[in-house]
Amino acid sequence: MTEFQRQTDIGPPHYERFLPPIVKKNYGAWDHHELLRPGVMVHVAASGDRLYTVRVGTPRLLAVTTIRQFADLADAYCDGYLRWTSRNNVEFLLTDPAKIDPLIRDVQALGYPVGGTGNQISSIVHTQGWVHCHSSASDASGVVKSVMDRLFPYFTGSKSLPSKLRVAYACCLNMCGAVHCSDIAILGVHTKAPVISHSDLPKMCEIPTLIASCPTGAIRPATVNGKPSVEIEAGQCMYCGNCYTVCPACRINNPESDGLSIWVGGKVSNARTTPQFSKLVVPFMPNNPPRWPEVVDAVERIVTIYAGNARKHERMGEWINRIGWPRFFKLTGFEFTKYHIDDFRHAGETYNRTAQLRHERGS
Amino acid sequence: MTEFQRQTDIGPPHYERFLPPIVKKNYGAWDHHELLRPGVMVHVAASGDRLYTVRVGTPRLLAVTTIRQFADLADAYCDGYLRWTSRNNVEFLLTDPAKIDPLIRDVQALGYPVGGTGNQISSIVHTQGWVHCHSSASDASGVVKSVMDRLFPYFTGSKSLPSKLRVAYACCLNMCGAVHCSDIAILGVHTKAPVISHSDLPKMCEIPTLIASCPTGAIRPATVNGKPSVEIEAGQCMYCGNCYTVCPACRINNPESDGLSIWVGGKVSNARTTPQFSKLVVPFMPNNPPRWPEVVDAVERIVTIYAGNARKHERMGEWINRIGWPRFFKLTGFEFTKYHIDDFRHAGETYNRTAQLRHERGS
Amino acid sequence: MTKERKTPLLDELEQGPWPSFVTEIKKEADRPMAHDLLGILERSYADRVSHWKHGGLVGVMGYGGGVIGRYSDLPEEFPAVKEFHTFRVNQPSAWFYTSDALRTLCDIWEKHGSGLTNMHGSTGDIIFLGSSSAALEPCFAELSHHGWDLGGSGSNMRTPSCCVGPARCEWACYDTLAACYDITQAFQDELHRPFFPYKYKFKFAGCPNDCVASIARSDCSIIGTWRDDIQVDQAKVGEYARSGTDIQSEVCNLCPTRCMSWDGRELAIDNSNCVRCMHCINVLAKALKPGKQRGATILVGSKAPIIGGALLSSVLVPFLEMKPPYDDLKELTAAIWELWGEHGKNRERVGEFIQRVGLGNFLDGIGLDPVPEMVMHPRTNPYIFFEDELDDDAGNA
Amino acid sequence: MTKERKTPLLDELEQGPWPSFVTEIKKEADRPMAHDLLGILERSYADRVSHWKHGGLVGVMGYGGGVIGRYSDLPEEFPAVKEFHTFRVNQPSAWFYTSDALRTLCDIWEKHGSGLTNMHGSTGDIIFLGSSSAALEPCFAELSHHGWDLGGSGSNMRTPSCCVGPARCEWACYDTLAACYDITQAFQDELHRPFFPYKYKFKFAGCPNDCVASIARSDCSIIGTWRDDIQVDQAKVGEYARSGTDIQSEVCNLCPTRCMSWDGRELAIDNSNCVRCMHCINVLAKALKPGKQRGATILVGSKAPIIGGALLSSVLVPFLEMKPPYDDLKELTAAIWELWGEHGKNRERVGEFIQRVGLGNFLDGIGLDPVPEMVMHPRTNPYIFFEDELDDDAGNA
Ligand code: SRM
Ligand code: SRM
Ligand code: SRM
Ligand code: SRM
Ligand code: SF4
Ligand code: SF4
Ligand code: SF4
Ligand code: SF4
Ligand code: SF4
Ligand code: SF4
Ligand code: SF4
Ligand code: SF4
Repeated sequence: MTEFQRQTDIGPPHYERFLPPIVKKNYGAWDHHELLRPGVMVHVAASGDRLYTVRVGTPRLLAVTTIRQFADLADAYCDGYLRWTSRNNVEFLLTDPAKIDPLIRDVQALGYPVGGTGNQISSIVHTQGWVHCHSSASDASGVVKSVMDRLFPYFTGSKSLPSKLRVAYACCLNMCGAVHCSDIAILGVHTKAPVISHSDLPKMCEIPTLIASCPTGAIRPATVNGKPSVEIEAGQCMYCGNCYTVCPACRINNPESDGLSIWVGGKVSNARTTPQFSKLVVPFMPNNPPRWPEVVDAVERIVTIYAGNARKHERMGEWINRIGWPRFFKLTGFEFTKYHIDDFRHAGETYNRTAQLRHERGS
Repeated sequence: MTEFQRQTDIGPPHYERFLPPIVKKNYGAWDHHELLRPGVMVHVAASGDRLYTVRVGTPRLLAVTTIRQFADLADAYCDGYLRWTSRNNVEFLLTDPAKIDPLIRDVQALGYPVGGTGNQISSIVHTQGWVHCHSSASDASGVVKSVMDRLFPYFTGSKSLPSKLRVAYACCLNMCGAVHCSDIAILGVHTKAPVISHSDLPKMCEIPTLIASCPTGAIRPATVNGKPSVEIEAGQCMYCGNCYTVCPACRINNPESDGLSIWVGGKVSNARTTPQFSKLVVPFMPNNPPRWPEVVDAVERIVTIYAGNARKHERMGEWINRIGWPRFFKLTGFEFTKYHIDDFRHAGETYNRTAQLRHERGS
Repeated sequence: MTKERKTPLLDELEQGPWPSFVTEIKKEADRPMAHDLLGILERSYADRVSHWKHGGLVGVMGYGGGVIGRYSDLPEEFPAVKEFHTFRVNQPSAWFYTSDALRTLCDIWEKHGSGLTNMHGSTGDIIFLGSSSAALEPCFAELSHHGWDLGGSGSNMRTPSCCVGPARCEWACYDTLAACYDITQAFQDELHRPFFPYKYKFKFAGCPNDCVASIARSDCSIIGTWRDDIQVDQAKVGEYARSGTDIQSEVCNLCPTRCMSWDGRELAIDNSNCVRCMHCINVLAKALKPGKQRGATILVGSKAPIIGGALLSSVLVPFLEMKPPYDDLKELTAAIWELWGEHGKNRERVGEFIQRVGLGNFLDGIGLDPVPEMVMHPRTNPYIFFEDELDDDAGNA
Repeated sequence: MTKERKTPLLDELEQGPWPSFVTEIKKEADRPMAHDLLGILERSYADRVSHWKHGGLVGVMGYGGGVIGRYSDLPEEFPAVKEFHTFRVNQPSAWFYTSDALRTLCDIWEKHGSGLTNMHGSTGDIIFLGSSSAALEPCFAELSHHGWDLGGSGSNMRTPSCCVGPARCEWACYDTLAACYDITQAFQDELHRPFFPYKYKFKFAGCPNDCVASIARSDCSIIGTWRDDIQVDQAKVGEYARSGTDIQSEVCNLCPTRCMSWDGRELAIDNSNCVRCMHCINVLAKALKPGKQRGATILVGSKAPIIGGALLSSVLVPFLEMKPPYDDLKELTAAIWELWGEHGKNRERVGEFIQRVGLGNFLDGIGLDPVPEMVMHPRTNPYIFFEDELDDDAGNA
């Protein structure tokens, strides 16, 4: 393979190589944009130039075959230029509005939908799951596919929403994504303490690092069969899996007790309200591949009730803040349990320190 | 003294014994009230009865001589009925409006002012100070007297405010009052670690209790001159004085380094905004008896700027929230230092986690 | 009687319009205690330091609280205040008095102590400032003979207090005076004989204005509220508007949930979204009133900063009817005291205890179901201690 | 080529309108890796558990990051994915490509790996999913030959990413693509050779809409903003109003500081109280624009929950002009890395480090003055660690 000239520290290619001419010309000089229809928008430059974007949903996991198909479409309609978005959609960049419809037809023929702009639901930011990661409490791609099949009308625009609604998925508490700040977040959770392989532990792991990895101090040094190892105080473990991350001998994956939780009301933008974390709605739902029907139902329920009740421009969390969490639980029918009450470090900061409460008329 | 029949567990006298007849008659049946002028209000019952209240400021510390004078006034104008408020004012309760002016004249002649209702500044809730407490970092009554002399026009109503403004004082971090939730709070602070009397300690204090009393774990067991004692890691001490509370041998009082701090923006009521803690404005001002001019100036400055800038009904903290803390510091001219940034347990929860910021046009 | 003291620093504090505590002390200064108090206080002003020492155990027979012991560190120089203890005398509900009752108290205190008081202490008691150890018993005997008892100090229930409530306020949502009296009487043993991990305070406020600052400084805050609709007299709203109140900006725009609207003729309230903050009622006092289905919200845990930082009380029971004999509140209190009494650490307030064990576990312990009103929002961190019986319970409804 | 696999569970996921990742895998399943991936994944679906093990140290020569090692726990059954490492290939700024560039990447990856990718990983890299250990070096050589380099993994600077910014967005307050590229190039060593206590991520968003979620998931979030007044075209505001936008309820009432007013003809903005949230600009995109004095707010410390709970980035520098060569940002970064590098614990993110040492001390350490913009409000607890030189400094101005 010495035919290739190996280089290091060259960094990524310069982005200018990939910018369409219209972008180069109007760089930093865009005047405004319009959403023409779901998945299609135009950006108008001060110069009067018009750049059309067609946004296409993908499963994120893409075969090179598919990428080549996209490249071909870009050649056919966009002079070879395209981009991906921060939520794993493909954007075809056109200058000729007449090409929009043919492009959409071709894209859809390949099986990829157009949509996800404006107040449509965009692709679900997600992680590796059983496709690649060792610590996943559930699969990522499968849950995402199942949920998006159900939410499809919200992506294509045949159903509409009061505001943006961002769904995210992470397969374990490491949260490789923005799950902690999403309108709706689905999170894989372990719910039993790790099982230690005392024979592997001494050779695989450093015990002090392992002990330090536990947020709640549940791991203590112990001698097992005459060898140094650790033991886990099960009552103190909240199944975060951090010990498994640093030490493979602390296996936390468990087919019976792994599952999914649902969170709502997070956001990232600074628009109107400040960025917010997602809050717990459903602490646990069983892992039910290949279609995770309980999870899909729960997500759809939340979306439907939000769509029917929120006001224009109101993100999920903004809506809930306006009506109050008690009403949210009542409307959605999810049970409020002790698990919903924070009991970690700053828990007390979440207790309701006011007599400002909504009440319902008694009978 | 056996002439008296000693009794235990009888509890306080029943309040009904002390209620004026008009109160008994209209108990729970008041319709509305009106503030007639500073210090004078009328409560109108559904029955049409009218109860007049004249509110009188006191230093809280009262001689029996004074109390008897108040009793005499109550006899003369109120059929013998009067009450104290939750902020240590006296309220004379009248049924005959013609008696209001004569009563006020007599009260003022005794040296007690009428005012403190509505949006006037009411009496400063305060604590014992050098009059009675061992852990006080400053006097209470003297600071309060000095501040109230300056704020006097706001009590009597010759100057007016946008909303209620509650001032509170506490002489140490035990905060025997509502200092932690006041529009303006003055708080006595120690700023040097306690000095241990190793000879007294073993006989006066239990070492484990003492060690446990320290919020930051600054106290460690030590053997001094062959006897069990403790030592304080000065860098870890934040001068709360809790060790002194549990152990007299850890003397924290210090004429040079004790002083006063100023806090703003707390509130208790649930009106409009939820109850809020007071926030630090001035970390330290020297103890300067008998008039504490620096403290008085600082408090007056805050009141004046609040009075000139807040909107109607806007409490101190509500005003600051509307304009933002940066502007508050700019308007008042107090310096923002690292001491203003929380570094205790939940410190991170106070960091500004948004790009929502006010900026000023550059030049 | 005693020769005049030089108190140049304190004398400064007799200047100015606000009534002076120095003048008050001087009023009794013809007797030794107040006289020496002036002396030691002047010394503190010069030295910029307190001359009082810790109290030690002083009190009256059979009680564990009610007296705060105090000794001076200059006993030779100021012998009359060598011992200078305070009595905490349990005030009547809402601090109503007759002139006669006050005179009785003054007579007793002049006879046995310094003749100086705090009307009142921050917790609510009548504070008799400065008694010798020897005078404690006789003073208490005479007080109790006249129907007065001591309040709390130490690790016990502290003297409950309440706002003026139905006695003079149109907004009282329950009878604060009666509730305060009833709870004080029901728990006399707990008030007088310390056996808790630490102090436990009750404060009763008739409505969310919270005129006794209960949410800031009581382990149990009982704050009046209502369940049905705000009572509105539209005609009177109109009168306010005509006489200069800007209903839109002063009322609607300041409503925390913005659940009101004003079209210039009618004030509409979406009561389902009203959080009972009182603001509109405060401003439009003649036109608006709390609803008719009244009761209180029970909140727990507020306290001053030490050790873990100050706490505000947080919601435990969103709505409780506050009807005598207040069995619900008493049962709840008993359950809390039992759990905290058994598991609370020494000097751990109930609010700190809840933070340590977690509100969820606390609820389990006192047998109360969790409701979303208890929190500002559900948890944001995923560190859930699932219990073994995990399944339907935690799942989807 | 390889015989067809039975994947009944996965096949279910080829149903439905959303594009299927299973279909994607099948597209490459005529080659062994994707074929065995289908097999092992079907097994996970049946077993409800991952069949991947920890990675161990794999990588390319001279780099400490850029490759995530992965081994299966069923090497005999699925030999082609026994080793299944991923490459993190550093994406171009804002994920712009030409078709040719994509084809080059596809060719390389088809030759050396599974032919499966993630476009893109959550941090922003192009992810090449599934390589054997032997293929790592040749694949990297070919990539770098064509001008592509690896991104970050391990305890180093991670691959920076940015929003589309000035390339296609009218709201970009600085050049996100240029800044992202410049920082990436300037810190190649820090990107490729782990020497930090833990990972350090940069994300560049052109305005407070934050389309790369920088405030939620980057140790250093650079969010565009402006200092002067919002640019308003009143005529166009009028057009919005006429064509159905309710300016009062959709714009004014949703402004966080309510600093706008609309009288039906003119939209007035109190810019001194505008917090640059973007909402009004978002809604009235043709009429309103950010001001002209543009730059960015620098925030630090966001991260996922483990260990101390998730963090959002918090303000470090309220306003910084973002002009090449970005010296201010680089100096700030160097100061942070130095302090954190020396005092940070192993696996302690900078946000956690700041929480541990305190923001005040952190500022001292990096030589930045405290400003009130850094906090939501000043401290509420009185636990101040006064330093010895206490006097004028901490006092009154
Ligand atoms: C293409 C993309 C940037 C990129 O570099 O890839 C982008 C592009 C635009 N965003 Fe965004 N945003 C993009 C991710 C985001 C994200 C990040 C995310 O979702 O993970 C956010 C933060 C979301 C959050 O708060 O949780 C985001 C929050 C916004 C907002 C604020 C929405 C709000 O009210 O909270 C706006 C303003 C608006 O839409 O009115 C906005 C507006 C826009 C505009 C209109 C900006 C413009 O004038 O061009 C662009 C078209 C938006 C559209 O889809 O209708 N963009 N935008 C990203 C498309 C993702 C996708 O494929 O769906
Ligand atoms: C007499 C007293 C109750 C008692 O049992 O002693 C009382 C009595 C009344 N309060 Fe109060 N409040 C009293 C202490 C308080 C306190 C506690 C405190 O200051 O420590 C608060 C909480 C303060 C805080 O939030 O920090 C308090 C917050 C209110 C409010 C809410 C104010 C707000 O907008 O935040 C109102 C409503 C109003 O004034 O519009 C109110 C209203 C009232 C009304 C108008 C109620 C009524 O209809 O009778 C009474 C006359 C008020 C006045 O002074 O103008 N009262 N009020 C207390 C008088 C104290 C004093 O001598 O100054
Ligand atoms: C007399 C009084 C202040 C006053 O001038 O009014 C007072 C005085 C003392 N308080 Fe207090 N507290 C008084 C109301 C309060 C309040 C306010 C309240 O009850 O509404 C608080 C804040 C609320 C709370 O309970 O948290 C309060 C929080 C404390 C604390 C801190 C408790 C905590 O959990 O953080 C201490 C420290 C302690 O208990 O060791 C304390 C301790 C003390 C001691 C006993 C000092 C000691 O450690 O020996 C003080 C005796 C002073 C003296 O020599 O007279 N005092 N103390 C108040 C009681 C009068 C009464 O019975 O009516
Ligand atoms: C590939 C990727 C997920 C994806 O499907 O896109 C990923 C995958 C892994 N992440 Fe991540 N993280 C990825 C983006 C993130 C993000 C999002 C981001 O960067 O914007 C986060 C949250 C933000 C943050 O940094 O906090 C994230 C937070 C973590 C954490 C928790 C870090 C923490 O401080 O809490 C870990 C645990 C660790 O570092 O040990 C982790 C660890 C891991 C490991 C290396 C698991 C491990 O411990 O070995 C995963 C390897 C999976 C695999 O087998 O492929 N990953 N990880 C993302 C990187 C792709 C790329 O380079 O573009
Ligand atoms: S979220 Fe957890 S399981 Fe999923 S890719 Fe990241 S580290 Fe792996
Ligand atoms: S899973 Fe988390 S909480 Fe449990 S032992 Fe491991 S590190 Fe500790
Ligand atoms: S605040 Fe401190 S010094 Fe003042 S009375 Fe209370 S315990 Fe004593
Ligand atoms: S003053 Fe407070 S912080 Fe300092 S040693 Fe004593 S208890 Fe600890
Ligand atoms: S708390 Fe409410 S009921 Fe009690 S006095 Fe204040 S306003 Fe009246
Ligand atoms: S009581 Fe408060 S929340 Fe309810 S309508 Fe009035 S102002 Fe709004
Ligand atoms: S963050 Fe702002 S500048 Fe960047 S794409 Fe989003 S809206 Fe445009
Ligand atoms: S940018 Fe936000 S804060 Fe500023 S005026 Fe517009 S809506 Fe208000």
